[in-house]
Amino acid sequence: MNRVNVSIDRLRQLAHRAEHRPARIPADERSCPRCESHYSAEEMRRNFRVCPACGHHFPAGAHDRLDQLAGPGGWTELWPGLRAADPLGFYDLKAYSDRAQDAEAQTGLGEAIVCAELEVRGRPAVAAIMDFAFMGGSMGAVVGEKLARACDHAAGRALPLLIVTASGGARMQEGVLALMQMAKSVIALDGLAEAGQPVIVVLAHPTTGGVWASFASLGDVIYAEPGALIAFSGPRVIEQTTREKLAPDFGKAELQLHNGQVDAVVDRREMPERIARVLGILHRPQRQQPPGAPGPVQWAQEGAGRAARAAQSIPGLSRRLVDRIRPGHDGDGS
Amino acid sequence: MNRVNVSIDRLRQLAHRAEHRPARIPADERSCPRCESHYSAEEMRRNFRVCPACGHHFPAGAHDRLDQLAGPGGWTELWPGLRAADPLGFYDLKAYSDRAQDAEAQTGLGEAIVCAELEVRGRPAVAAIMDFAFMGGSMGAVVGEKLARACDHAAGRALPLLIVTASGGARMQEGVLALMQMAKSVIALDGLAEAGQPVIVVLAHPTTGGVWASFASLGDVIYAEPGALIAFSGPRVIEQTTREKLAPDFGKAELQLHNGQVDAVVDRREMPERIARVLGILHRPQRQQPPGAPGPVQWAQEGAGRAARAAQSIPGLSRRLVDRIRPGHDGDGS
Amino acid sequence: MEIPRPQTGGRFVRRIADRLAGAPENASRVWEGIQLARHQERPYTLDYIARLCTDFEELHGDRLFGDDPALVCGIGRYHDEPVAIIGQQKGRDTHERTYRNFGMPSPEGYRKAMRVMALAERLEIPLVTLIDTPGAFPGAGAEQRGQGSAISHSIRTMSRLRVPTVAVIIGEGSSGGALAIGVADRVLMLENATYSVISPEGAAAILWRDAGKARLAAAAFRPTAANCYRWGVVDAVVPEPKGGAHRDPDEAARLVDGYLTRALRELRALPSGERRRLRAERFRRLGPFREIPPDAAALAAGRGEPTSARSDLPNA
Amino acid sequence: MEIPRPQTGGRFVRRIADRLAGAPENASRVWEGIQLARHQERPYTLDYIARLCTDFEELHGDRLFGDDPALVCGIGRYHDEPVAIIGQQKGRDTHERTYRNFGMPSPEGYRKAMRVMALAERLEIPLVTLIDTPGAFPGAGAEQRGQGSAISHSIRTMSRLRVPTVAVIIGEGSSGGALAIGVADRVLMLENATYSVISPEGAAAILWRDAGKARLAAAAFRPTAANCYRWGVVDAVVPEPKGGAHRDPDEAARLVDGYLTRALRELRALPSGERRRLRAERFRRLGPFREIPPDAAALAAGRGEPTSARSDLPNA
Ligand SMILES: [Zn+2]
Ligand SMILES: [Zn+2]
Repeated sequence: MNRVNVSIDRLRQLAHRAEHRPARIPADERSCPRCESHYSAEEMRRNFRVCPACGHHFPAGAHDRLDQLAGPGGWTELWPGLRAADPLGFYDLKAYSDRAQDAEAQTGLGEAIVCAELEVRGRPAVAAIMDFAFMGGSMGAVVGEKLARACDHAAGRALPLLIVTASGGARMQEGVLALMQMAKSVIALDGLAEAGQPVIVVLAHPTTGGVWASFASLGDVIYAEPGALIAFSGPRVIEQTTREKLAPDFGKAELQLHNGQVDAVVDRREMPERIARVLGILHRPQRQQPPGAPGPVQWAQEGAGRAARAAQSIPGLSRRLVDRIRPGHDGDGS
Repeated sequence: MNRVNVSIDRLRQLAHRAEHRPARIPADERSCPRCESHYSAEEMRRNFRVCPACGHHFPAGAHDRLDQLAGPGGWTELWPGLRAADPLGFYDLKAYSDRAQDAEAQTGLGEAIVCAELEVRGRPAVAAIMDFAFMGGSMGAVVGEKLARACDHAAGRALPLLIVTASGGARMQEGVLALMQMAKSVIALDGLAEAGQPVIVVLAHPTTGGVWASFASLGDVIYAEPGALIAFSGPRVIEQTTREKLAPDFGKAELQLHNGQVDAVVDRREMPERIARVLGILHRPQRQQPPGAPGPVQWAQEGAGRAARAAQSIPGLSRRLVDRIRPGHDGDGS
Repeated sequence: MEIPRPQTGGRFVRRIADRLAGAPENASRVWEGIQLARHQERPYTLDYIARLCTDFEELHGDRLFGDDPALVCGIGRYHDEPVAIIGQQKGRDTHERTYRNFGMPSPEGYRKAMRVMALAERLEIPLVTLIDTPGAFPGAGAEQRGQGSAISHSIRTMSRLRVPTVAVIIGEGSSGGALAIGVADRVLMLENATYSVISPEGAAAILWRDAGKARLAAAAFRPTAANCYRWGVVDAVVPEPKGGAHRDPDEAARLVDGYLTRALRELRALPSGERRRLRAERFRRLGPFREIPPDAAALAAGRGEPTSARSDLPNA
Repeated sequence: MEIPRPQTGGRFVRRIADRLAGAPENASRVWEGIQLARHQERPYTLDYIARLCTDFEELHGDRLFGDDPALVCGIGRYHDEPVAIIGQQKGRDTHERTYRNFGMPSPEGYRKAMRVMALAERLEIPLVTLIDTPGAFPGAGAEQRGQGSAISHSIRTMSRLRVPTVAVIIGEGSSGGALAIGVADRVLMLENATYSVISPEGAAAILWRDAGKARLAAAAFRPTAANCYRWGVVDAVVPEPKGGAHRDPDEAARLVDGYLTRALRELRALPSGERRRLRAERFRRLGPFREIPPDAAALAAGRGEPTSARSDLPNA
């Protein structure tokens, strides 16, 4: 394994942090901002990170959500090895590569989305869960690729797809390539659509920008968590651009239900039940794909093959970019 | 020709009236209701029945409109022999059969729609033109059938379809069977859509009810004449039901343009030019249909066949109903 | 070519229909039927859904402008298979009536319906519509947001579907607001339901210039199940419990269930492209007309003048 | 499997792109480019349409709610063939800028665009989009009427088309408001145009917490044609007249014409199903990422705890 020894210390460090993180609840979040009740981290976790007194929905991480949805059956992460490249060599107040590494260290996540296979109360599904804690849940190439693979995986196995969004939008640090992930995710979802599998989207606070304006608004069924902000442009941008004074409930889930943009506002504690119900209604004996039919499955295989080749060409965990843009340039070898 | 001798006098009478009608302009319409200018019937006709002083659009008959669109090339009427049946034996203040006969006598039209083949400034097309003077331009089974045949005819000959609407909606005297014409016309239009031919709709005053809520709102390009009322529910119905006080421009073409319901408000005098322009833009060398392809053409042939058989079973011009509802009942013979 | 009448409903229904058709229709009989169709204890869309489906998830919103409670849309579990359901919903008390806008959908309702039709198509699940409306909502806002185009697009979307579709007229089926969700492979109609181009009151106001003449209008329209069956507008008449569906909603739902199951079974047996084609044929057949001989027609059309005489027109 | 790069643009373009790519990129160079992309004399969508089409008919309205002058849609005659055109339209003077909402489309604009995309599909005519927008309009009403879903549906509709589609970034291409009409078979970009996830000002406000740092943001994003070409985001860079397109709009249109014609010719040669498939592949390829070995990844993902330990959760 000498390919990874360069940064094994770094990995140990990450693993250590991940083990010792306090169930990922910052201390200040244990006191409810709405009703000022206090709870232990464990109470919070058991109540799906919803204030038992007033129903305020605290932020929830991707792993928390997977635990909530899967229950005791557990879940198996898919493609945990995908990591952001830095095609622009982007630097704002900090280098993008450092930002991404720090986010990984802080959250214990490889990216802003976690894909997994699970069963929701006995209903098998593929899940793609975003985590706002990882760089504001922003969508870069890894989020796009994981979503695309999740769609292919679901299509190939005739499974429904569950998506939970929590995102500020496209990841600016990947520039116009992040913008392209809007198209990539929509097209991938369409492949699943052709396979006849349903897509359930849960919009958590906040779901804005390029995520709301791509796959998040294309679920067959769209639920929103109470109080979640759902908008293409955030309130600050709107107020600055138009000098409109926005109502306090601007873009909130409850208003978006009124606006016809979501199917229901659902309490997080009822979400597994609700999702299982929809999956139960739509359940059918698994359909056979005609053999050799050109379908999204090929995408998945192709994608996996590409990824495997790409991975081989990367020495260890170096952040060298797999520049798939310039044909013929396939890493430095080793 | 002893099949028609029963009512040949009636036909002569109709023909006489048609020849001597004063270009179908009632005397009181020669004075503009908006600017009170006065014009001779001939002046009106030459100006497309638009007030030269203020641009007010007077009602125009189907034949007038065909003349306007076709110009000197003329037009050939299609299926002039279709006449309303009276499936309900309907009677309000007057029997439906009498109403229809009177409408024919007054307008010289067989029904509220006239279909024709023509060229608009050198661009060949099939036209289906409604006439409000015939029972308020209401849509019964004949309007539905003529529209369906027009679609098939256009599809079979790879010609675009022009529709001009002027209608109060479904023909109440044909009851729920009139309602069904909304479905029939929409489905027929869809057949033409599959043949890849464009449909241009011109909305004249008024286009309301079931006509607006079916084929009239499905044109690829929708023009409206200035001041035309375009609505599903008329102002009176709305005011009575909701006790809303409507703005004076309610449902007017200009407002419907603002509402995104029409592509442009076009002066009748510019309509031939405008339509020819669109047909010119969309023009392509005629496409061949693959031989034997099951297409809308078969519809046309079938329909014509059915109609021919139906016509044979009708003795003369008697108003005996071709009851195509009860199979096996094929008229009295003779 | 004579296209055979669909056999949904079987002998029993035709017997019912014939029995009803045989009965003399007078104004007061038809009027009584209309009162039953509008009875405020009559089961509504949600009452049927609750009885037909073991599970139902209502979907909301057109993704464009709003959500319309007058048109209920959702997915349900029906005989252990998924089904999409769309139906107008009236209200029983004043509050619910206002909330449901008396079962008169706005454009948002039809656009939500189209969304759910697309969902059904994509997931290949059958669509059932339940029709019960005095008509689409006549309001300035509804007009502004394209009530006409919402209805026409709904008709078109439904007519294009490849999945099995069944419409059931459960109460009042009036105007384009009803037809917008009625372009189905099989159209069933409850014994006391009505299906008409316009409400009797509306017709009376226009034709008799007196809304009070609704009874007269009803008698002229004869919008009964028996007539709709005879005219080919509906494919089967679903019998109601004695005295009307409101006397025994459970039994009414059971009866609907039987006919619906049978219709869906028949339709599932067809190839999907075939359903769309047959549906188009079904609706194209509706509406009788006459065709007079061409020479007589030419005379009657009054077209004597050669069109070239009109060369003085400005577009010449 | 290596999918070959589309050859649109040919050797000449690649030469241009390489020349540009070779040039050192510093903040002020990039900033100058952005000023050119936004130059108020730069030809806009309607300027190109007027020069490219011998005839053009603008279409209006989304058939749902309204008409949006910020997004021009229509059908035109281009090299004696029909074509559908969609493009954002900025305004030159204050009045027109207000009328066109500075080229920032509302949901109605994207919904009108989808209508015209469907028209193009049905009539089998190619679609050309011209991208020039600071972004979709950020307004409370636009949000209320589903700006997000309008954009996502526009992306989906465009990605599904079977007709040939070409997008040309003629000025400023910012955010999802640009991409909504940019999911084409071939994406061309003018030499001085920009294509970016957000405007430099927007990025500066968020990333540097100071809108004044727009130059810095521009340098970080490097939203130039050369870079977009290198990243595979655009397929060809269309050269501009010396000094920029505003110096000679006729010549700029002539250059666009050449590339557009070539792209359409290439695309017409493909079978229609193939276009959709290749387009999907094209966009799925975009965006580099790394993949680390599974065991290292498992460590990094920090999933040690057996999930069965969580059986105390309420949904157990
Ligand atoms: Zn609280
Ligand atoms: Zn006048």
